[in-house]
Amino acid sequence: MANKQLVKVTINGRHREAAVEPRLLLVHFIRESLALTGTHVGCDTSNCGACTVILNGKTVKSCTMFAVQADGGDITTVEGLIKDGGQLHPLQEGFRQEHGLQCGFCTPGMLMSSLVLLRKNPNPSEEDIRWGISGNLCRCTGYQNIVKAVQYAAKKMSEAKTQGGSNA
Amino acid sequence: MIPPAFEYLRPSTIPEAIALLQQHGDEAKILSGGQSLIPMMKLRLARPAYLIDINRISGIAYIKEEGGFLKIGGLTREAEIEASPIVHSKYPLLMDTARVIADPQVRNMATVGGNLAHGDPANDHPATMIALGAQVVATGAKGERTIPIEDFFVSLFTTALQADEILTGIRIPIPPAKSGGAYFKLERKVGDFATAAVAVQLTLDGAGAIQKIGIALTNVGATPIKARKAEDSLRGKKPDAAAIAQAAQLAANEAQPSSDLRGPEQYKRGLVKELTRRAMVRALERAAN
Amino acid sequence: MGVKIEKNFQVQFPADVVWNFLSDPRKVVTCVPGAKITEQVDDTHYKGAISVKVGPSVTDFKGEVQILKLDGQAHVIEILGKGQDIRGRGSASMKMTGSLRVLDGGGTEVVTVAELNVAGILAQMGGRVMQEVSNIMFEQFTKNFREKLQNSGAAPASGEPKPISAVGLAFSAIKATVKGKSAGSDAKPKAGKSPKDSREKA
Amino acid sequence: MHKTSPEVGGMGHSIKRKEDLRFIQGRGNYVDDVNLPGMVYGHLVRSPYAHARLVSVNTEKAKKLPGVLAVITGEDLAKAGLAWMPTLSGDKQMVLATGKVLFQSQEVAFVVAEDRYTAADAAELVEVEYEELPVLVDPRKALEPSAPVLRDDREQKNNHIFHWEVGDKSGTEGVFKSAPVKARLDAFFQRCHPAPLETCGCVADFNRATGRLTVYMTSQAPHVHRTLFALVGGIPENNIRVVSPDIGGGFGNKVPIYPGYVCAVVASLTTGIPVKWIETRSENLMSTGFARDYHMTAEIAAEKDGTMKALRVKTLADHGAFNAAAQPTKFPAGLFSICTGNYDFQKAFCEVDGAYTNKAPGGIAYRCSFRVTEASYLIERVVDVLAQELKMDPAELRRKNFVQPDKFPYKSPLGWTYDSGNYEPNLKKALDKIGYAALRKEQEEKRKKGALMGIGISTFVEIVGAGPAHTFDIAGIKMFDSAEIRIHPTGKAICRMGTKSQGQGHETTYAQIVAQELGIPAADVTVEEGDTDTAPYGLGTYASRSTPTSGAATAVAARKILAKAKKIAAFLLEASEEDLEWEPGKFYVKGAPQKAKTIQDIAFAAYTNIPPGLEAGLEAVDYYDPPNLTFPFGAYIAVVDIDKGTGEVKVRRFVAVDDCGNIINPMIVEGQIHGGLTEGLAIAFMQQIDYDENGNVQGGTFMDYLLPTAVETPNWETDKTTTPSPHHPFGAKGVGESPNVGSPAAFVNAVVDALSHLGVKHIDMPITPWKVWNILNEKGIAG
Repeated sequence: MANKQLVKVTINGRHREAAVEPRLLLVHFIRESLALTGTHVGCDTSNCGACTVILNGKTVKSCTMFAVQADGGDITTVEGLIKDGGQLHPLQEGFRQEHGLQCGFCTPGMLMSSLVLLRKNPNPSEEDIRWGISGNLCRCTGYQNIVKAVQYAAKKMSEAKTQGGSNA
Repeated sequence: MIPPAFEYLRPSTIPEAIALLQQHGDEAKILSGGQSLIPMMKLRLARPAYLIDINRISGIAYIKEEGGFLKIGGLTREAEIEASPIVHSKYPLLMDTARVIADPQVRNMATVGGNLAHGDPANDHPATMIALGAQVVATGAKGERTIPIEDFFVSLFTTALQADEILTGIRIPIPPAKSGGAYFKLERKVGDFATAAVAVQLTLDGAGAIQKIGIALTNVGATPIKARKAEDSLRGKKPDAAAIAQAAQLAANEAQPSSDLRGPEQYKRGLVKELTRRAMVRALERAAN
Repeated sequence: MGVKIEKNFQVQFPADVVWNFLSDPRKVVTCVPGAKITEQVDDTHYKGAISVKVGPSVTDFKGEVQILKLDGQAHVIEILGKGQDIRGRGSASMKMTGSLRVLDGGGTEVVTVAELNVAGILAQMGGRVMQEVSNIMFEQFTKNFREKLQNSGAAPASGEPKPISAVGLAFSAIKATVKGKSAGSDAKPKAGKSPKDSREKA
Repeated sequence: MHKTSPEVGGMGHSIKRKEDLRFIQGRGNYVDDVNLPGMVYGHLVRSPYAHARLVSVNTEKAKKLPGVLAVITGEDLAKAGLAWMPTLSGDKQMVLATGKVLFQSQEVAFVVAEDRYTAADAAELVEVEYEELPVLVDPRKALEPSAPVLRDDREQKNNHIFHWEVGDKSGTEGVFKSAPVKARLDAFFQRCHPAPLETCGCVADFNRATGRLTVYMTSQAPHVHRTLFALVGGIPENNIRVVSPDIGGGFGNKVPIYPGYVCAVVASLTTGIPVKWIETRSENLMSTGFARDYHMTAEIAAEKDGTMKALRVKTLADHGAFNAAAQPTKFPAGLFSICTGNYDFQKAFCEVDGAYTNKAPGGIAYRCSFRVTEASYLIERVVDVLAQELKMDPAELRRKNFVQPDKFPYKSPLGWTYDSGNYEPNLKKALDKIGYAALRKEQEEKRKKGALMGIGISTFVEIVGAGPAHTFDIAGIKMFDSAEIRIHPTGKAICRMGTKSQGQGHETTYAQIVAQELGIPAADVTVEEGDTDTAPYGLGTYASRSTPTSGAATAVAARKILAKAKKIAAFLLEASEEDLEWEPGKFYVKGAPQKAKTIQDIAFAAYTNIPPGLEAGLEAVDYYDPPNLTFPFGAYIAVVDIDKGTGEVKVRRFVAVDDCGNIINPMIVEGQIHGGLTEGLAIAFMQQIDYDENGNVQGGTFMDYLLPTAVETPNWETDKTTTPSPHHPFGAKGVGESPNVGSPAAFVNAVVDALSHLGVKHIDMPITPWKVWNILNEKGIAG
């Protein structure tokens, strides 16, 4: 068996580390070593995107990456979306207001993809949104309300910006 | 699904990586973006004893024009190509291609070098690079060598890279004025391999005839296919509808598809014909602008 | 997942010499990339192993080779090879019929028909590449066959055999011969169709 | 019905979902999130072969791997009498194989190890010797007399499972003999898989000290599963607790008991340690309950004017290696006899035969009441075939044959009594919304120019909400369902149900029913499901039965509470009960509205100021046995454009006008329709679990079993008509499955319509680009 290696990450602003086998998938590191179970596993073949997290500012499928590869990295998961004061992120609000989720299993990954999409493109068209979440499968909603949820958040965030606040 | 155990090696320079390749030979695999390799490991179809992670090696992720070439580092992510202003303004074929590879998350990890070095005829860059007349830069113990892309894809999953070489860069000749390109891919859904795809890159002369032409096909054979007869038929010709139709037919003839879940052989040929036609039309529009 | 491949090739050796080679499974198996005979059980049964490499994927099979038919008069041999993946994830079997046809001018045409069946993980996951893998492996087989025949010390009938192509050498990374074509999928392709390049002249 | 204020949030309000808050913060609790101290992991060894004799299973090497606790084989289970388990269709199924394996991916051994990674490694070390046997993947071949017998454990030595027929055979024949027009359709509804985004799994936790077994599992029917564990495993039912935590989608996939659950339970019972088992996606697609796989023939006998007289249906059902269809005991083909649809046939006859093959077992109700999608697809397709035959507009033909509103309750020739329906206005609304006449004109113009567009209509009727208990049972347990409401002293409430949400939003909708009935704001009502220790017994959620059964039970329980509340109010107001009036939230004295007691006042009094002669407390439980099923319906219209060069079909528009009776939460209903339509789209154009001739699964991962992304999915246009169910306490019918039931036919009808002028009469699903292109190519118009 391969030797364990120490993996250190900053996750949702908090420094965490664990010694792991090199083959440990990042998603298992997050879910099991770090006990953050908001990130899910829905397939084995990098298709569903339920395991999407943000690593160093980019969305990645944490089931298609080894934890050792993320060593030293900065990770955001769904648990990191909410503000310290307990205020929902506009995307979280949007998903609730526009009924952008049903069973909730794809939602964490969807939120991560949407977050990066809005950072890159604060005013996306419907088509931009559809392509932006095309690496995330949802089995319940038919995506229509997810698109609306992202639009809701985009509007909220741009309003907040013009009012001098910042949400992202 | 759980990958089998391996030793993880993380060199910080190319020579270190090459030394590790030489040391571990067949038992080692290069870990670049990992978006093809890791799923295979999870399915336990691949079980390398050593993974040599080249992601921390600096200097092999770049996109720049230099010395008559667009130079792309082997470790450049697909997403970086998609976001590159140079690519956006001057390399529409490359832009088309980068946008339809897998999905956004996969493109954040997947590298151009990996896409080529995997030698999978279903990958999208191989055909694109053939159409662009690119060169592959392979770095080995004795230094760098360049391999013309036409000689690079030897067979299914087999490239001209030696066992101890790493694909460190791609060089694409900067297209002259009046050039255009396009990539047309039919996939069953976003994220799928192409049922078939066609890459076209062309340059028009002053009289509007085709001066340079590259046509290559994705996932219709054991390797990406350079449609030489289709290219020959167009070179020096005015690309009117008849010439395009003829070239499209020739490209279809040059395809060597097999039947699978994506469709029967005949369909894939038909698709190559249609997509060649569409890619030609789009490339010509772009060349004209 | 079943595939049938028909492939004919010509060699510049008299039929008797070719038959001498073809009728010996121990020799024939050496032409199959990645394959070896590990034990002869009796006159018609052998134990063997084959390692099939496709890109980063390697599958090791262990099994048996059986001679179903050996007709020295008509120069026809039928061999059945069956193997199970050593990790229990599936099996592959190939029934190969080889026969010889004497050519004008002293050469011999080897006529081969191979029917390949794969079950398990390779059949589930490999549909996309089965056909290509098979073509490559069979190609490699014929190349090896010619090469080994030439190196066996037998006298060629006439002329020089053509050199093995550079492409063929590069194929050496691929270590075995499976021939596949997906059938029964929703694509409903016709199994058993010979590939375009199935006729090759040396 | 009173309309409550938005603050109360009763029926008809699109209040935001209560469950969302935890999901959007990553605080859901799905089964793989359950981590117990000392928990270990199970991993199944599965057969690579579709049919093989099991020669030997050697576990020695696996057991020697450090970290491995146990390896369980079929022989081990056989010693405990657990090698086989009953299915929900009266058949039995191997838990772990003994003797032979009958489908690829069948369960052969169960490895238990300290962690997932070791368990996966050890599974590879289990050495299994197989001897391959001839494989049957085609049910027609399986029924040939010469076919090898797959199930040699049965007394009956062939592969025939059942023959089932309903209707008037000779009467139907008679009509056919004299009918001037006949239409016939042979259609195959391909094998599909519900593929919820969360796979199946469980954590089994047997506590040796207390003798209690707790199983956290992905169960759409936790109580039934508890009872089955008790009956099969011999564990006293009071010592079993099944907890169904948050479920990441079910769609019927999580109704049956799978071998993995049983193995995890056995492993925990034998080790005394909690054992987690979570399926991989491939295991989910390749071994758990598939749906459909129906080879169907339908014929309609009609008059020249389009009056449809009789329907004849013959179907061959492929159930795989074990008949593990999850359906009511008396209905081997489920409710397939709804196949007369919403048309007023005089005569009908329907027969179904079931066959065993070397494929994964099942036949579950994937997002539909048992086999209703198959039936709906068949009738809605064959009606189009008849329209084509008659050169009649398909909308017109449907309209002509609808059961008329004055005929309800309508008794169908195959024996169902439709509760209510009003089909014509429903269709009209859809036609108007999509602009049908203009589209037909456009199609005509387009055809002249060689372009291909098609319009497909499906006017389906569903049959949902099983019970009634006199007819329906699952494994002998009658199909009632339950609700228990407790009002706390401060006027807040908790409501527990026998059903189990998998994303349907029960925590919100049941609270709205309580809000509607009692005037307690939905925000003050907590809804709990899925824990068999606390919830009243119920049959679970599938077949769109939650609203028709538990929803009804909630209303009835609330009304029981209201009856007691009235007594308390009378006491508090010093009035007689007859003098009290109710409006949601309070009782007041007739003619003196200022003399009122709110439900909160009453609740407080129920614990603090109890009227003499009354019991303390304010709670009720109801086990609701519906008097009939409900029959939601709808009209769906798809508009498609076909790319002649590639064979791609683009859905340009899709209008869905549903009628599910009275609606609890319009937002949730609309969301369900979006989702169901998207699954219908996938079935029509992308999905199939196919097998090659050796029984190898083609489509065992999401690489080949295709789930549409946001890019392939169109925008759905929804609307409604409202025809309440006359027998349901608040007139609701259930809706979650309608879009999946009704839409496949609309898509296929649209594609066939686009090609009908070329003589195309039918294309089997999934309608892939290559199938369309092949047709165009044959007709010489591809490209």
